[in-house]
Amino acid sequence: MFIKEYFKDIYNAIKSLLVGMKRTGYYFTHHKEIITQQYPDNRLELNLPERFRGEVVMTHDEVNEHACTGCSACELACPNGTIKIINKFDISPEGKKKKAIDTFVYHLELCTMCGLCVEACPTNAISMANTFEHSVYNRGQLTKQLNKPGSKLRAGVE
Amino acid sequence: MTNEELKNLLTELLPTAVFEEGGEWLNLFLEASEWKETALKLRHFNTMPFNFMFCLTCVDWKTHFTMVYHLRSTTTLDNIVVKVKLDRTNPEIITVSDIWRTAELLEREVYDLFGVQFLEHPDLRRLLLTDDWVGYPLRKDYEDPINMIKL
Amino acid sequence: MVEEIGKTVEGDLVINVGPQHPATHGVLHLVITLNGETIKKVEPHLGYIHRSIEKMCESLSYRQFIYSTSRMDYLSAHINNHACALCVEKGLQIEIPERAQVIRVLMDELTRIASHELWWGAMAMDLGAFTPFFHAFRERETINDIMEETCGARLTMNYMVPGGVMADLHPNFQSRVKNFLKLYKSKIHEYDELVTGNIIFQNRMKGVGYLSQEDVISYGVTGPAGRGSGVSCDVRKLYPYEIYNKLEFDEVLETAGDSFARYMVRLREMQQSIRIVEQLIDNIPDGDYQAKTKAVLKLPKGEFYQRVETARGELGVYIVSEGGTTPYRIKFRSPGFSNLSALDHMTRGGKIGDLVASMGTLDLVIPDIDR
Amino acid sequence: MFSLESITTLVQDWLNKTFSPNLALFFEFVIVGVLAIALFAGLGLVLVIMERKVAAWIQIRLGPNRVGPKGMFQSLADTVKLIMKEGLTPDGADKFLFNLAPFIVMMVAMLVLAPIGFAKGFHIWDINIGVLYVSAISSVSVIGILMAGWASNNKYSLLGAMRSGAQMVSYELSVGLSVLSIIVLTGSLGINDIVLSQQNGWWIFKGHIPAIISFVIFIIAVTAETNRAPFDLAEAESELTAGFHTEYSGMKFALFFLAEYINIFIVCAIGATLFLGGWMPFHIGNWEAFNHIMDYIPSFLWFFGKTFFLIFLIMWVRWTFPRLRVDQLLNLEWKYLLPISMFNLILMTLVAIKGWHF
Repeated sequence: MFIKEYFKDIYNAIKSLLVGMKRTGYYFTHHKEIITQQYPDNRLELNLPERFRGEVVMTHDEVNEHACTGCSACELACPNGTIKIINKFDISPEGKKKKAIDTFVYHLELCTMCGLCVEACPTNAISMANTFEHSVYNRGQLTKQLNKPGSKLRAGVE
Repeated sequence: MTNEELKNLLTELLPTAVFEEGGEWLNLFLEASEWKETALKLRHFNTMPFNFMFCLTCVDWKTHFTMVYHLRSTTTLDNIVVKVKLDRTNPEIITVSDIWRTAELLEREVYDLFGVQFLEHPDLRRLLLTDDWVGYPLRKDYEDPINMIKL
Repeated sequence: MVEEIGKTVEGDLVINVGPQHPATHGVLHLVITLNGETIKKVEPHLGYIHRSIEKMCESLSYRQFIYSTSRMDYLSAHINNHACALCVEKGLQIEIPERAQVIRVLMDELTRIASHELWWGAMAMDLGAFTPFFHAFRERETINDIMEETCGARLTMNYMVPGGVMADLHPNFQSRVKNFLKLYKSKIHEYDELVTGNIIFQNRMKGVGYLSQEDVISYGVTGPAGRGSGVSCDVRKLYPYEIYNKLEFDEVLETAGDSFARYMVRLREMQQSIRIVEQLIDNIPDGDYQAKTKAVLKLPKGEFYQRVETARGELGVYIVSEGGTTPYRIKFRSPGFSNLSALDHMTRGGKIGDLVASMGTLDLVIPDIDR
Repeated sequence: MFSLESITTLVQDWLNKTFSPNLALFFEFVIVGVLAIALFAGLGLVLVIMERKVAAWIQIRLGPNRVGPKGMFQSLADTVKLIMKEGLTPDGADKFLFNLAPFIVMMVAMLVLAPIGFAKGFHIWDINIGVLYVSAISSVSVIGILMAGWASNNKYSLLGAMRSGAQMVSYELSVGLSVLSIIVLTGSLGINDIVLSQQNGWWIFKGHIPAIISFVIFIIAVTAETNRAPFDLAEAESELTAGFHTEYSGMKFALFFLAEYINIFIVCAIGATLFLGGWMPFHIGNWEAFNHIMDYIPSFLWFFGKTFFLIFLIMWVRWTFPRLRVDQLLNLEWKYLLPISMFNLILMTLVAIKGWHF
């Protein structure tokens, strides 16, 4: 009885091992199953989903106008202090003082890409871009100004 | 079982205990001196042994500490919360790590972050912070100018 | 450190496993006392990735603090966020639209599958088989792609907000999930061929890291690790939240209490998650994906506790509110912390290889332990 | 027909004609040494890239594919990197032993190369106790590993070395017994004799079931002896980080790494010689025409083909199975392999006496 068990054990053991080797042997011979992507080479055909949160950007239209009123809702919504809005006062043609943004400072190095600022924005001025190659040689380059120089508030956005 | 029924049952077991309802679960207020005795009673309660401690923590109320023990009975699935008020200047309470083994690490964590002394704890050392850390970070008056947390 | 352990005797070998060690999956530091190859004592030293999330949350608003919980148990980030969102909703007493509930549960279960996939590969790697890791990632990547498309991130999604979810499902969501289900089902037999049935693997797992029912309860072990010892501790069944009480699924229980039982629980749990996803994927109700909430959330004075079942066990969120916009005190009862406390008990008397097997089946995620 | 034998005799004749016998012998030494080192370097490069490609394809990856055509020069780049790296010696280490250990392991691997017949008439040293010599010398490499583990002054290394010691001592037995079962058939320990005895068919086909059993045992045992997964307990990555070579870096680490691959090559060469006929082409009994066609394939191709087939088998096993635990490893040897191979040896003796083999 003992001998029978002993050989049965060996038989089952070898069988289980061969099953595993058959599986890996299958993948060894079937190169179509390979799923590796050749990353830097496939940059051109790399399609990230449009919702991918890579960094915060401010959308500017072709006449260099944006929709940011400087309400600092995003600054308040941000959990890490990533966004700093510096406001200035524009003089409108009628002679009224009007609040507008001077600099929209964005610290990419602090950002956790949570998307709360985009949610909070009442005018959809900022959005998440799907860039992801953020590495730079100097940490200072990660602090960005999001409003382009010379840009101004789009008319009609309050 | 509703909190009302639970309260009636537990009043028989612990005639001197102070209960508070209204929250999600039945709260049980105790003095630090009677905690161990009560803990043993709760753990070996016949109809529903509260054998599963799923949370142990401490709250700093600026004037005092409150140890909060969340207990559950795996037989009847009832939950109770035991709260023990501690003195803030010299927080001391008896350990329950021999009753619920999970409390050993949890108490070490509370000791680490609040500075509550657990008497008779087998191995009361700092757990998360380094051994030479000064102060107890989760206390409300803790200030650390280098590692600022407040924004 | 060595002198403080106290119980070591002359001639014992004290080894630091970690903080950098291939088997600890992160920065867990275990001081193990050995007698030859036999383990006498295992002592965890934590805090290498302690980021004081609890303290940090005290200064963040109820909308903001959710994102930080993705960084706790990063493998089930969705479920952590879900727990926080549920706890805040409990305080606010708001009803969540049914569509949001279904989306949340779908995402939870996909996260659970992804987490178990990673665990499966990583555990096999701990035992010395490298191939399953890559095979597991094939399926896991499909889930990650689905997540990326709908939530915008692969790992730390921050998709749950108080009141629902941040954005509606992506139009491709249903078809991609169905593709995933098809892929998963065509590959499911490989899990058994490569690992489960393997004689070496079974010998490594069976009878190793035994936890009795009493131990499980006393150590507060939850999740698949607890269910492997026959203790019913699935929060989805015991204290159903969202729509779990309307769904058909089984709580997976094994009674052996060893590493192999825990392994089987996780494998079978993946099937149950697949079952839930299959039930829901064609029945996503129409409607809002987010309830109307105020811009600034204020929880009433009181205490709120919400627990959910993550891939590793019971996650509890305990919020003490003073009525302000930020929590007065917040405590995360993380499953990994309690599970880790049982490690010493499990591994005493075993070999070094058993420590690795036990650790593998506890599925420790270190940021979850340290928080 | 192309043969290496003619080249070797040509070189030897020329040397003996031009120089005095002593000088000729010296030059032969030099030539052999250079060839051996060149073979080592070449094998290291080829085997590393082969291992990585096999692993990658099994793991549904592409593997190295950037350096050179299809990544074939990857191991060359790795070598350059390893040479450039600083060879650290830990502070508390026994410096002499620490630096000596990789060379011992390497030298052992080189010594074992001597009696192997690479092609027809292409030996370094056709000693009449070839197999005995191989099994004697190859067990010395454990000293190098023990030395490395002890001298590193690292607990992981020490544990790895101790494991390795226990493992080698046990598995030596099975290797010896399974080799013996072929020796019983051939009646000679000389490698050349063993190869020539397979003139009319390889032993794995001629020797009935006992030969197949001893072949399987041989493969398992040599995998264990060369510290390869699933028996790589000496370096068990997830348990002992890197085992006995935890503290080694740069070229000293590379020597261990190289020695591992050379050892694999050598044990596979021995396996190919004993069971698959070494450089002997595939012959079937008296099928003269068929045998003659087979003879047209050069003998060194036969030898390397068989050896690399066995190496591939060992790699395939490595990338499929999990690792054994240390007590299970010893159980496997003492409870399964040793009894079976002893019984197998008796069976084989019976076969040899009765002349049941073909």
